[in-house]
Amino acid sequence: MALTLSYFAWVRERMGIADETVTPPAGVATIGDLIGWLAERDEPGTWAFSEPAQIRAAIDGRMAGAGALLPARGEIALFPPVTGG
Amino acid sequence: MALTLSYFAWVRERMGIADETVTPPAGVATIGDLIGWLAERDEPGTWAFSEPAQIRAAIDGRMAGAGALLPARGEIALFPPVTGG
Amino acid sequence: MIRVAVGAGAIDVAAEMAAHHAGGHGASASFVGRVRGDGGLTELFLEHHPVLTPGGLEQLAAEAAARWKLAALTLIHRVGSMAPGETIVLVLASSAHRAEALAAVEFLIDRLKTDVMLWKREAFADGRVGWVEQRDGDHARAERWEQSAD
Amino acid sequence: MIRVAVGAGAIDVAAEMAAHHAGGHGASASFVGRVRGDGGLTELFLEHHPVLTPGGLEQLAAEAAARWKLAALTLIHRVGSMAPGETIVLVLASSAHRAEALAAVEFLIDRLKTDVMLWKREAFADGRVGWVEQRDGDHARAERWEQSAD
Repeated sequence: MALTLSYFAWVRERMGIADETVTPPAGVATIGDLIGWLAERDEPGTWAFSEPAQIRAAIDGRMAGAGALLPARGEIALFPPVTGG
Repeated sequence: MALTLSYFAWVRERMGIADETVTPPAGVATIGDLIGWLAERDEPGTWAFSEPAQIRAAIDGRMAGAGALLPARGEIALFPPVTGG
Repeated sequence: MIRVAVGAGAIDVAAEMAAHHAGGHGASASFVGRVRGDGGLTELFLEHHPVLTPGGLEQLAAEAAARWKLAALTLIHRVGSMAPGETIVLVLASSAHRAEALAAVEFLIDRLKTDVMLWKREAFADGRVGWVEQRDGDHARAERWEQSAD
Repeated sequence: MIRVAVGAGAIDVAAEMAAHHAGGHGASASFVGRVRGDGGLTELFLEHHPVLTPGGLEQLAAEAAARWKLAALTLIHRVGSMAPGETIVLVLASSAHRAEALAAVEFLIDRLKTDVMLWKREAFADGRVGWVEQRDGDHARAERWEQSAD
């Protein structure tokens, strides 16, 4: 499983990077699992992802809930609720 | 009682004039009386005013119902329902 | 800053917009109404009352300004003879936030249809000429503003 | 005729209006949103997603076009760094009759606030910088469109 993660707004600022390619460990099957893994992986991850309720996600351009299954490969966007317009 | 009557839209067209000065006979006290008198006065009046429900009125620039009392002098505008905008 | 005008000359929409928008307000909403050439219409004539028509527009503008917090309001109505595609009415409202500007524009255009002394006469290519009758739908829309607080 | 654009360059409101209005449609409604300098704001930065932001705007435009009979629709959003008074968003909708154009503009600006991938960061004269949090009011306005048939 090789996923491109892209971060936006304060998630990007807290992570210190705009995107990265990761191979999550076995057992990380859903968006919720991915967020939990990132929150425990390192300090920026803890800062960005310790409140999962504040995080929205999209898989290959489509909004996805915490229970959505991760694809074998693709782009996962992680970001706070939108405030545009 | 010397009133200036002004007509608009199809009321003006049916009357054949845009305005006139009249002295209605005794007993013509309200807007409704005035419309009734005009409807009986001559042929253009009958054509313009035989359906009083289609007529709106303003006394000196203020909308007035059929029961409104006529002033001793002033301008009475008579017209169909508005269709502007 | 309220601007109300009634006249027989063409409405310069771009110039009015530029003047209104120069304020740089947070939110600006607009409505432009034009003559439609439906059914072979060749001329729209809009009859007005020299005193009551401008007075009615000014009263509507004041009512909108009392109802919503508006930074600027422009209300321009053309009268007389117009061809299809020409602008009949222009409404511009600006406020700090969008809800006020949008509501004011909708209120003004709805109430214009029922509250201001204007009468439409249509002429068609086949020679028919007639005064437009009041539409029930216009009254239903205008009356919404009586019932709701905004 | 649907035009959707997202970019970092200034929005030329007058040129967009002129192009949209050239159709001479019966009714044209618009909304212009600008950066407010409230509380000493000096810069608004709008972050976007290179794919999801334009995609979301195109989807909203298509939804409006399916919902109302529109002759033309223009939806332009600026992204990146902006100063107070600059235009963030422009919505133009035209139709034969006023109700459709007005409703489409209001729908689009309401839904833009909640459905499109955009994030606002504000910078103030006193040095404070922060990401704007989602407002409950925006969701309440956007959800009105779920409940009503128009």
